[in-house]
Amino acid sequence: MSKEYRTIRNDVSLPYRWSLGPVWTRFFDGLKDEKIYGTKCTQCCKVLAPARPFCPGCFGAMTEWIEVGQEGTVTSWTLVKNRYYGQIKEPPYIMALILLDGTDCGFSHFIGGIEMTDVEEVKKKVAVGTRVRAKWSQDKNATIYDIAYFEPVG
Amino acid sequence: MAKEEPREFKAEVVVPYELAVGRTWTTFYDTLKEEKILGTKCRKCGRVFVPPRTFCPRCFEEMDEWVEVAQEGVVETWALINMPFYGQQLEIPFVSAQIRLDGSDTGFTHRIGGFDLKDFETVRTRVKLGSRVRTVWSKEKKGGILDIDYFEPVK
Amino acid sequence: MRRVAIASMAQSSGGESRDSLMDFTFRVAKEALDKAGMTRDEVGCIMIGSSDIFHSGLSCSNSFDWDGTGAFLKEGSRAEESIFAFIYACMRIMSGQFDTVLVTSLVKGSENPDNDACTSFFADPFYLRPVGMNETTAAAMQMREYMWRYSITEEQCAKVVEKNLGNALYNPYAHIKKKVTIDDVLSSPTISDPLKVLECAPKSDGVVSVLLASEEKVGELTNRPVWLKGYGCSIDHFYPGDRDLLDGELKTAAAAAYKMAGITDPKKEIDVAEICEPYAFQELLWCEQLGLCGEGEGGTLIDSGVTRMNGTLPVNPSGGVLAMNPYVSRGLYRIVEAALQIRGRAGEHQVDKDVKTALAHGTQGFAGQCHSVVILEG
Amino acid sequence: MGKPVAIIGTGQTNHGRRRDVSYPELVREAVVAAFEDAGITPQDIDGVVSGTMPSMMEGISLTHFYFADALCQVGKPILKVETCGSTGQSLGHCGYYWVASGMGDIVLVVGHEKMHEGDSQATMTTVFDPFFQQTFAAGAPGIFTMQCMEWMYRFNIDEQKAREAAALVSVSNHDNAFDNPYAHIKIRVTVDDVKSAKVITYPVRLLDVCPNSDGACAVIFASEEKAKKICKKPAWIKGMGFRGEEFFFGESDKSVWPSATEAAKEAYNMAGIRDPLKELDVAEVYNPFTYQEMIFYECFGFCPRGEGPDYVLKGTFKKGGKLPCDPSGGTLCTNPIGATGLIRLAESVLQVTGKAGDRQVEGAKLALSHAMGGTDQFNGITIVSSEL
Repeated sequence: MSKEYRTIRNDVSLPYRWSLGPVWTRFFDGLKDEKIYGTKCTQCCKVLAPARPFCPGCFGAMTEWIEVGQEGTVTSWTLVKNRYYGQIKEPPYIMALILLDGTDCGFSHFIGGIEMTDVEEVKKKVAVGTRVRAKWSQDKNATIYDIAYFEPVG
Repeated sequence: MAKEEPREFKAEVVVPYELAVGRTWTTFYDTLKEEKILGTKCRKCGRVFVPPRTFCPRCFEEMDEWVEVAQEGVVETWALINMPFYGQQLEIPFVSAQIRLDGSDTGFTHRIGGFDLKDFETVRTRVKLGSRVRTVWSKEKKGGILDIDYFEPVK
Repeated sequence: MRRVAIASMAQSSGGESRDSLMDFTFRVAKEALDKAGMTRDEVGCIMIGSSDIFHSGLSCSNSFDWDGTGAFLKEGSRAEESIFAFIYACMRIMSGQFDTVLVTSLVKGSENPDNDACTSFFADPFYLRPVGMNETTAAAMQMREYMWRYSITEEQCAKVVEKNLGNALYNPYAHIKKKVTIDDVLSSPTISDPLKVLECAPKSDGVVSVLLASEEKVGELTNRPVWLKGYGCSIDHFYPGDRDLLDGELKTAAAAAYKMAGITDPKKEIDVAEICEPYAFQELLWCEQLGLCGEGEGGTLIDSGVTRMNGTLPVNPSGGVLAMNPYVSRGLYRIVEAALQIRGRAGEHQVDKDVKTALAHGTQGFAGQCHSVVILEG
Repeated sequence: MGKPVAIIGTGQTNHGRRRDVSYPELVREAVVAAFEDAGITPQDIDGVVSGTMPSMMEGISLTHFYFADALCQVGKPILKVETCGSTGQSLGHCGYYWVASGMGDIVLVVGHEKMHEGDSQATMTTVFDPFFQQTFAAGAPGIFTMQCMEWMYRFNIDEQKAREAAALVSVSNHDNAFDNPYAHIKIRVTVDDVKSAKVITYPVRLLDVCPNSDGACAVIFASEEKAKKICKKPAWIKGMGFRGEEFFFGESDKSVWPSATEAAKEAYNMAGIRDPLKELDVAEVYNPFTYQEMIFYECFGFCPRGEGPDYVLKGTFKKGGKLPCDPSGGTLCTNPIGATGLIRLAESVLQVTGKAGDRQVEGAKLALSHAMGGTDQFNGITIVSSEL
C-alpha cells in the first residue's frame, strides 16, 4: 500500500465484447482493405467518417456509403507527453483532428512518422492546416489501428 | 451491405482503486487480528452494528461506543453458491450467510464451512435457519475479513 | 413556477481525506442539516450526486452512498453529476411534492485512478478510446484551436492559473494552495502540448451538501435564502470531430438560464461567476460563450483585470476547479461558492462588491460536451 | 399529487441478444419507436432523461455523452439518473418531476442496457463493498436466495408449497411472454420443467431466474396541456414511491422488505388507493426471481404476509385472475437492467391505454409498475391510470 493510512486495493477487472453493429463492422472491414469509408446524410448532405449508422444532427439513418480521401487537413493536434494509468501507448505521441478530403467532420487519429522529442521541431512539421496522409499498418485486424498514423505530406 | 455478420470487439477493462478504510473499520480489522469481533452501538436506538459503523444510518448520529460481541451467533439466512463467474474470490461451492452474532442487532455477512459442501442434502442437514454457528479463525491474520476463516455449525 | 432556495450548505476541503467515503459523506451531510437545525427525519427527499465505478470503484454508487447521505427509507434518487442532482432536487420542490430536499455530491479523487484514465472511459471502445481521447487530450486540441483562431496567447491562459490559485490562498476549502506566477505556469512541464501541468486541474476529494427548501419553508431554516433564478443545460455531439470546439452548446445553456432569470445583459447583471475550468484556457472560452465578453475576447478579458477578485466581474474567487477538482462534485461546489458570495459569507475570499446575482457553471465531457448554467440571487 | 403529468408515447426495442446492432443504434431504436408512437419529432422535446444500471455493465462511463446523438439530446438539457436495477422507475420519476416542475412540457425518458456486452454477475458483484461483503457475494442470485430462505423461515412457509408456487409463477410468466412481441425468452415450460431445472443457488433453479438481455425503452412524458393536444388517450401518473435501505444487506429485515413496503405505501397514498388487490387492474412487478415476485405481492399488500404462495396457487395473479401480474412476461423473460423498470412502466401504460395487443388485460384502467435495485436495497413504484 502506498498510503500511510489503511486502504484497500480494489482492482476492478471485467471482460467486454462490444457489438460493432453492421455499420462499424463494414467501416473496420474497409480499413483492412486500406479504404476509409464514411456515410452521407440524405437530409443535410454531410459526409461523416468513420461511417455512422445515423446522422447525429438530423437523426435519420445514413445509408449512402462513400469512400473518403486518405489525405486531409489537420484542424487541431496535441503532443501528449504525460503518463497515466492504462494509457494506450508510450508517450510522446501526437493526437490530431483531421478533416479528411470529402468529409465534413474531424477524424481523430495519431500523427506520426516524425521525430517527437522536441515540440519546437514538431511545430515545424505539424500545424493547423498541415496536410497529412494515412499510413497503413502492415498487420491489419479490422481495428482503428489498421491506420498506423497520418504523416505530413511533402 | 456488410460482407459478414456484425462483429464484436473484445477487451478487458481493468481499473485500479485504493479505498480508504477509515478509522472505524480500521479498528475493526485490527481487533480481528486479536480474535475479537467489535461492533458499535447507537446511543439513540440502542442497536449494535457488526461490522461497526461510524454513524447510525437510521438515527444519523455518530456512534462512539464500542462493544465486543460474541463469536457465536444465529444463522439468519444462507445460500449455497454453486455458480461460477468472472472474478469470483472464493472457490465454489461455498455457503454465503447472514449471521446475527450474540449481542449484535444486524446480520453479519460471512461464510459457513468446516464440512463437505459438495452435496446439497448434507449441507441442508448441517446448516439451518435459526441454528447456531461459531467463529473459526484463520491461523494467519492479515487484518481483513478473512481473518475469520468461516463460521462452523455448533453441535 | 414554485420558487426554490438554498437554505444551508456544507462543504469538505479538497485535500485527501483519511475517512472512508461513507464516513466522509456523513459528516458533510450532517453539517448541512445541523446548520439548518433539521434532522434527517424531517427532510422531504434526498438527492445524491455521484458517479459509479469509474469515479468510486463501486458499481451502482447509490448503494454505498445511500447511508452517508441520510437516505434510509426516504424518498430519493441519484443523478450522475452534481449539478444534475441539484436541478433535479429543485424540480422536486417546484413540483409541489416536497418542501425540502438535501442534495449531497461526493467523490474521493484520492482513491481513484488518474483523471485521464477515468475520462478515457467516456470514449467509445472502438475509435476514440484506442486513439487516446480523454478530457485532457480533447482540451489540448481545443486550446490549440482557440489560440490559433483568436490569437489568444499562452501568457493569457497562464494568467488564469495565476489568478485562480492566488484566490485559492484565501479559500480554506481549496485543495491546491500555492502561489504561482505566470512564468511558473509557462515553464511547468507540458502534459499534452500546448497544455502545461499547472494549467490542468488536480484530482481532489470533495463532499458538498446543499439543503434546498420551498419558498414557504425556507423562512424557518435561514434568514439568508439564496434563490434559484435560472437554469440551462445543453449537450453537444459526442465525437469532438463533429463539433466546432470553439462554438459549443454552452451558448444554448446560457441563453436558457438567462431567459429564465430574466437577464438580458449578463456582463452587467451578473456580479460574480464561478466557472468550471479544469483547463485554464477554458475559463476564457467559457466566459465568451457565457456572454461575459465578446467572441474571441477571452484574452483581453483576463488582461483587463475585470475578472480578478477586486474587479467588476470576479470569476472564480474560490480558486475554481484549478484549485480543487472533486470531479463529480465540482459543479455543486461552484453553486455553493456562488451562494456564499451572495450571502456575504465567503470569508477571506469574499469579493469587494455587493453580490446580488451570481452565476455557477459546470461542465464535463470531451472539450466541454455538456454544460450546465445556474443563476442564483440573494 | 402535484400537477397532472401524462405519458403520451412509449417505445421498446426487440429485446434479446442484439449482436446485430451497436449500443447507440439500440438506444436509437427505442427512441424512434417512442416518437412514432407519440406522433412527435425530436424538435418537440424539451429535455432528455437517461440511465443504465451501473457503468461497469457497459464498460463506458457517463453514457449520456456517448449516446448524446442516439438520444436526440444535442442542444437540449439532459439529466442522467441511475439507481441500479430500479433505474427504470427512477428515470420515470425524474420524467414526472421535470414536467410537474414546469421546467419542461415534453420530456423523453430512456433506459437502456446491453447486458451481453459485459459480464452481469461479475458486475453485480462490484456493487458489494470490497471491505466486508464482496468476498462472499455471488452476483444477484446469492442475495435473492438468501432473501427467499429468510422469508420462508420467517413465515413458516412450507418449502414444497413455495417450490410449487414459484414454478407456477415461472410457467405463467413464460406463457405470457408469448403474447409480447418484444419479449426475450419465449419458451413453453411446465411446472415439472421448472422444478427439475438446474440448481443455481438452492432452492433457486435456472427457470426461476431472469435472463441477460439487450434492450432499450423510451417513454415520453407531457404536461396536461400538451398531452391533451397531442394524444387521444394518454396515461396519467397517479402515484409514485421510491425507498432504499441500508447498504449492508444484514441490517434490514428482507423478509418484510421495508423499502418495497414503504415505496408501495407512498405510491398508494398519492394515488388514493386503499385496497390494491381490488382497485388495481393489472400490475407489472419487477420479478427477476420467482420467489421474489411472491414477496413483492405481500409487500405491496396484494395478499397477507406469508400467504403469497397460497394466492399464487389460487391463481389470483395469473391471466384472468383477480389481479393479473406481468402479462408482458415480466423481468423473468426480459431483463435489460437499466431499461427493465421503464419497460414495466411502459407496459402498464400500454395496458391502461388499451394498446397492449395480445397481452391486454380487458378494461384495465389502473396499473402498478415497479422495479427493484441493488442488493435488495431499493424499490420504486409508479401507478398510472387511464383517467386524469
